[in-house]
Amino acid sequence: MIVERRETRPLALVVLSPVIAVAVALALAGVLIALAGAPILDAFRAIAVGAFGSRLAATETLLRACPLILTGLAVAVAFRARLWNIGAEGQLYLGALAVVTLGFSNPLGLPGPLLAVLLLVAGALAGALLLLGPLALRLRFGVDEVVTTLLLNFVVVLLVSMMVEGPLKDPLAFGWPRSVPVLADAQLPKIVERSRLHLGLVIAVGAAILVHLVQSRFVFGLEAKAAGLSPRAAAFAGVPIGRTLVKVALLSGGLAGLAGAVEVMGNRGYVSTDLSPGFGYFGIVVAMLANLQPLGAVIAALFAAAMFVGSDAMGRQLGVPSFIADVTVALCLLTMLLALFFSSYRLRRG
Amino acid sequence: MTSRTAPALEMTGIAKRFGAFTALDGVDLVLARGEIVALLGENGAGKTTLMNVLFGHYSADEGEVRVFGEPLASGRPRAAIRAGVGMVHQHFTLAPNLTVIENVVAGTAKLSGLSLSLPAARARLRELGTRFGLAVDPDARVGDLSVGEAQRVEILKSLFRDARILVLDEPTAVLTPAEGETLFATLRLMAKEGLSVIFISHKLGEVLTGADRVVVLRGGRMVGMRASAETSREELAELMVGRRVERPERHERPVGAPVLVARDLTLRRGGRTLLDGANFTLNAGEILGLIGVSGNGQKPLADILFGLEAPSAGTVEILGQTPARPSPRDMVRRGLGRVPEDRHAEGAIGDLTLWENAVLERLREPRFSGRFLVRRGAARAFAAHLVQRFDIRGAAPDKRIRLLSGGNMQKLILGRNLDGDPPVLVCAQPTRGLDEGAIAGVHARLLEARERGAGILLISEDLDEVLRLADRAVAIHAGRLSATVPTAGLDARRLGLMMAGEDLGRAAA
Amino acid sequence: QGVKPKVAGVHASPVENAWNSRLHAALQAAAEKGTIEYVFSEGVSANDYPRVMREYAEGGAVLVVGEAYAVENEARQVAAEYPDVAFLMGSSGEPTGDNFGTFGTWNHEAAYLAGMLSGRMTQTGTVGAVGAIPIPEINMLINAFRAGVAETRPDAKHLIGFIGTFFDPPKAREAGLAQIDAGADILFGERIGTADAAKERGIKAVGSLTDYTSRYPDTVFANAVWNFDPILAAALADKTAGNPTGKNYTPYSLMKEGGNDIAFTASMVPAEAIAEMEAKREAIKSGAFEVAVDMSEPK
Amino acid sequence: MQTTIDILGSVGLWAAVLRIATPLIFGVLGALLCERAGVLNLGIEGIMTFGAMAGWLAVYSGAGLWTGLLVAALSGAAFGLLHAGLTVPLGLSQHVAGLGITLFASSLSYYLFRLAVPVSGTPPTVEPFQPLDFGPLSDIPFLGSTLFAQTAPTYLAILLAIALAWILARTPLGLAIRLTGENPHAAEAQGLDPIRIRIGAVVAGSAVMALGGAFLTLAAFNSFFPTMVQGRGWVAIALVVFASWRPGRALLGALLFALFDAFQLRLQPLAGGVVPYQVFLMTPYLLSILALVLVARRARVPQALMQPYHRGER
Ligand SMILES: Nc1ncnc2c1ncn2[C@@H]1O[C@H](COP(=O)(O)OP(=O)(O)OP(=O)(O)O)[C@@H](O)[C@H]1O
Ligand SMILES: Nc1ncnc2c1ncn2[C@@H]1O[C@H](COP(=O)(O)OP(=O)(O)OP(=O)(O)O)[C@@H](O)[C@H]1O
Ligand SMILES: [Mg+2]
Ligand SMILES: [Mg+2]
Repeated sequence: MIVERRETRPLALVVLSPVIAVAVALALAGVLIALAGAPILDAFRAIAVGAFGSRLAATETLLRACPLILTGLAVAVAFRARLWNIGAEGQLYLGALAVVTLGFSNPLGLPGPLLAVLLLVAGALAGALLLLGPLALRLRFGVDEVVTTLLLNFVVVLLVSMMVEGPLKDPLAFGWPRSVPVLADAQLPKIVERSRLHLGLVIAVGAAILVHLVQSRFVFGLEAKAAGLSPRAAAFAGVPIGRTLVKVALLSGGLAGLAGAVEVMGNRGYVSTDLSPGFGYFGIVVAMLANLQPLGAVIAALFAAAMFVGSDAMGRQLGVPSFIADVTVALCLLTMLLALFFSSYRLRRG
Repeated sequence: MTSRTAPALEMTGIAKRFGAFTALDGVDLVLARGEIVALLGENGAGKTTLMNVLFGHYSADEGEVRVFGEPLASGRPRAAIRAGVGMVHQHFTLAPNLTVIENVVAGTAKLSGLSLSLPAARARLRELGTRFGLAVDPDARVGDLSVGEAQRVEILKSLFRDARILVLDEPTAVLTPAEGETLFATLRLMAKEGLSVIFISHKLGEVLTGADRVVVLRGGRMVGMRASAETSREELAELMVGRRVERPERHERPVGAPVLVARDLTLRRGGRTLLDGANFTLNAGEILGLIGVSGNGQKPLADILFGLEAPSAGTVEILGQTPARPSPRDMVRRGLGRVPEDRHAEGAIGDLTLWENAVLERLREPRFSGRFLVRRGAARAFAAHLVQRFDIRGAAPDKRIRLLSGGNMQKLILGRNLDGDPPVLVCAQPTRGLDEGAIAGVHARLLEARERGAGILLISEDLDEVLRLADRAVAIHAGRLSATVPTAGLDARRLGLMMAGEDLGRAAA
Repeated sequence: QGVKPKVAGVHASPVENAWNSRLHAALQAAAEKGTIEYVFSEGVSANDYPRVMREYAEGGAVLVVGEAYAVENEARQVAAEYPDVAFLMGSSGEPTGDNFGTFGTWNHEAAYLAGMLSGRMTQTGTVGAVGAIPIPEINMLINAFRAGVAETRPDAKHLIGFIGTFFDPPKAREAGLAQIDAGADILFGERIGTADAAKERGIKAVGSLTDYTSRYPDTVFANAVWNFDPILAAALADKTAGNPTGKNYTPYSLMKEGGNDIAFTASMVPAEAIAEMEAKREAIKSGAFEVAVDMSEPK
Repeated sequence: MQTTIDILGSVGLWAAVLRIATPLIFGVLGALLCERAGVLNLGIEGIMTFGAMAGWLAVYSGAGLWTGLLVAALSGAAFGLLHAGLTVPLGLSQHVAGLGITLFASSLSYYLFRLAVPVSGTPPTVEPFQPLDFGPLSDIPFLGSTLFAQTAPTYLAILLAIALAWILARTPLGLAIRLTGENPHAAEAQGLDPIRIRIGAVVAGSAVMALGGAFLTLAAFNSFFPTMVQGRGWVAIALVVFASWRPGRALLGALLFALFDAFQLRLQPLAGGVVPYQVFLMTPYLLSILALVLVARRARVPQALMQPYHRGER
């Protein structure tokens, strides 16, 4: 059996394959739901309603999509330049930590919105700097970044744990390990009344559009792609590899750090070790579902968020164990990986 | 039924299709015992594919393979190995982190076995080594071997498994002329012992001297078969390409002012001196041939000239100016055209489109970008123009360049450099791995540029090429340059001596 | 008889977790008695917690029971937006508004009593305690246990270990083993897993929150059991009567309300220790003795 | 200082080291086997979780402890087959597929556990592996109560490390695996089938990982609960690097990590957090990164790690 790249990708295939993937994932999830003794069709309806069927559902889906868009972008940007950043989770946490460290007080007396902007920048910067370490190791020593970025995730979460049990611990949190909150007037405003949905969504979508432009139109976008595909040939062509990858890392880590900043400033208000239910890792899911396309990341993030929020609500409603939500999302990822594969490759007997 | 008289190998009616493309179309090939056959053909003619079918990397869509009279199961390298077929691949299939002996014995024992029995294997490897003149240290790490030694390991791998048919895909492409000669001596020895050999080559010279018989493929069909004693270069070239190929001739023309001057260029890395005080002057309207066996410092020299590497000492002067810290783009902007040694690794990025590859070197020039944005329209137009002007086949601006054959990829690389009529060109091995037709094309382009007044540094391992194209020649050996001599009246023997560093003393005068 | 009030349980951990299991047991008992309809979600992460609260609030629950520790602000925000729903949350904080009631897990009285027994039983004079993280309610529990030990064995040496997480039994077990290695012969297992260490080394252990006796019959001789039922009953009563539920229900955790009590195996304990302890138990119930509430981190 | 010496001299510490190391040894050996063939298996965390669940559930439903281990291994193998199926013949991105499998296997194990075991107050238990009694050996001072006081799976883990070291270094199969991890094209040219070798290594490696999970529910503890594996899979991935892809060093690395953990658990009740415990927990990760820097120079990394292999591609 030989894997062969399709030179043309039939439009029908491109459009249909994700649909088939989701259908297969839902069918498999359906089997599991049936195991729990719940009616499958009702379950699917409940997923849809749970994801979009009410104001609460829709805002919650969008809320969950918000950090996913940003981490998805972070991963997509890096992967496109063949910088295997598995560390979005750590970058997110470090971004969050930076925001809290700088934003729990306002010694300079800055106006709220200005402080908010500075905090967003600081969060992005923290995430960006975190990715520079693994990149430097790769450029300097040829250390593969998959493992280093993965490991740094755990280091950073432990650092957060240390900080929230130590210097940043909220004295008003009754000993609970979480940080002091970001000043109220530096937090992001809600954009829908009586919901958790906040301005971060606008920031995330804006970032996606910006990244799209950078990748498709900017000199830097082309150089990054070239550097990723073949560092040697790119260097021969005069692309400054190190500098380009540094920029990619700054952008990627920055987006992940921004995700953390936005999550703290828009949603939670403080940092703790349970800030992220794996947003960084799901960012990889999102980026892959989006085929590394920035605008696709928005849709993929919405999809992943909807699947999660919808299945979670379904589980609650039909008495199916709530873990079904994660199972469904994971199934979607796996089937979507296959679908993407078969839309650009075919199998042939050798 | 193994017949005592059956030929070593019979391939009949082999057809192989890749998607809609037919790579092999009813090829017949017979190999007698103890015979050496050369397989010749243009790039993409299907030589490697035919051999991959034989070795079981591919299974043929049609046709039959018989080895010593026995039909061979298709698509299974294991079956081929068992039947006595050994293959030395164009790109070595070795694991650099393992030792020689490990590379050799892997796959020879049953996977359920409990022991590797290395001592016995070592002894056998030594014995084979002395018998065929292929000595290597069994316990050396393969990554530490030279290219020639690595190739010996490749051949030993086959011999170790009692190969009776040995296939070598472009075995001399990576060897020095001397190593090449040793290899052919070994092949002769093996043929005497009853082994049958097929080798693929683009070098007509070694085909004529090294093989008993030559088989020519074109477009997936066999178009000719000659005893090498009864044919000529010209005939073979014509068979390959399907028409007469004339390599273009150089005509005398006056020489202009210096365009590229190297002064005492030295490069040291990790305590080793790769390039040792190289001096040369390249004038407008001439081709200076830099001849040398690969690994003697031409790559570092080219990298310095390309702006990829900063010399440890010395300067490069281009068109009268001496850039302080040259970079690739700076050198290109100053009027340097560059053809890298390895077109796949350096010259082009397979998964980028033609237009992206066409402009990447000049991406920061105002013609192709603004402050931030790429001028995509202009870039596509440029690529389309190159495709047209340089007759790049099977190309379109938005097509990934991976899909071009080596020759056409080379045309794009040359084209993007030649289009702006640069006054200086540095070309490293511009025809390596190309077939006769493609070589003639590249040579014609270079001579045109010279006619126009460009100065060209031609870095090559091919004596013929240098003698034909270059006005003057300089040899590089162990990082040192000889003096420059005119090619008029120079013969291959003298050049060979220069390459071997024999002639350096006299040249320094 | 009208429709049964719908009560939702929102559990941050799986309901096997000792603390959640107490809520879950009380709610299920109520549902079995037919007083309420009980629905629940478990393993709800802090990020999802407010959404799940809202979903239940919009889904017709009249009372949402859960834990606000990790989401104090967010939970109160939700309550403010759903004034018709009562929220009853485990919290170290204060109640808020008319509908956000809180409760503390005060089984410290029972822990004190278990400590008294332990003080009489230790041979080495060293007792250990394994807790999750030093939050006030865990601190006060361990402090009360120590005070109990101190009453019957003033010279006892105390070892403290926090495992840094709420649910990692193998880790709690390792922490317990570490204390045994350091000389402890009685372990107070604030966290599940501790008793496994005791069982392995053949020493005795005290359970907390739930009754571990049947799980470790030869190891656990006493448990500081906490009962959620009185709190639930009080909150439900308030809700049905139309009273505001934004109050602190912690007092219903006290022994005199049946909110906590010691469960011990008499055969494993010296008789004189029992008598002494029972006397103290009566004193606590009658209000004659008050177990000190010390929320500082035990050192 | 004195406390440090006391702790290091205590029998309990060293007994704990072996116990804490066991799941890591299984995990690191499994990951190492996959990586030696050229496949990074980030599914490890999920596979260990599923193994913990499946093994426990089998025993809970009446099977014997060894059958439980077998069930765990088989379930691990199944997920290994999924990972291999995606990454080997199809060549899908190994880290993405791996993370997908972690996501899938862990959520599926919680889900199935909840379906199979109805909600109850305390986690239901099984009777776990007991420390073996080696008779006179167990009476040797110090050694008797550390080395010879472990449960059977711990010895299985150590034997497995020795076996894997021997297989990789000394047998044709091991050489075939190494060659595939270094250069699958070379393996094919030697008549080996790199696809099957990779699939086999990933399946076997995943089965071993799952044993690490099962140790947690069948020996270290006696119940299953979500998040049980607590990042031990990731530690194993780090340890593979730390061990330069060598089974013997992997064993050492796991023991060293366990020593850190056991030490910090014992230091804490005595010294009361002079150094935040998080620092201890960070150390293995940071050391692994350091190790990676050191080995990268010596190019000890299997050269084809994470490189998909397609037949007939150039
Ligand atoms: N894996 C493949 N997939 C699709 N097409 C292929 C593949 N391999 C070879 N081809 C096609 O088969 C043709 C013959 O290729 P082959 O490699 O046999 O040429 P060749 O004669 O060895 O050329 P060269 O002299 O450049 O090595 C190519 O032109 C190409 O179109
Ligand atoms: N995997 C592949 N899939 C499809 N087509 C391929 C593949 N590999 C090669 N080709 C086709 O093979 C043709 C020639 O490729 P090949 O690599 O043999 O070039 P080449 O002339 O041998 O170059 P060089 O000798 O410089 O390496 C091209 O036309 C290309 O389209
Ligand atoms: Mg070829
Ligand atoms: Mg070729």
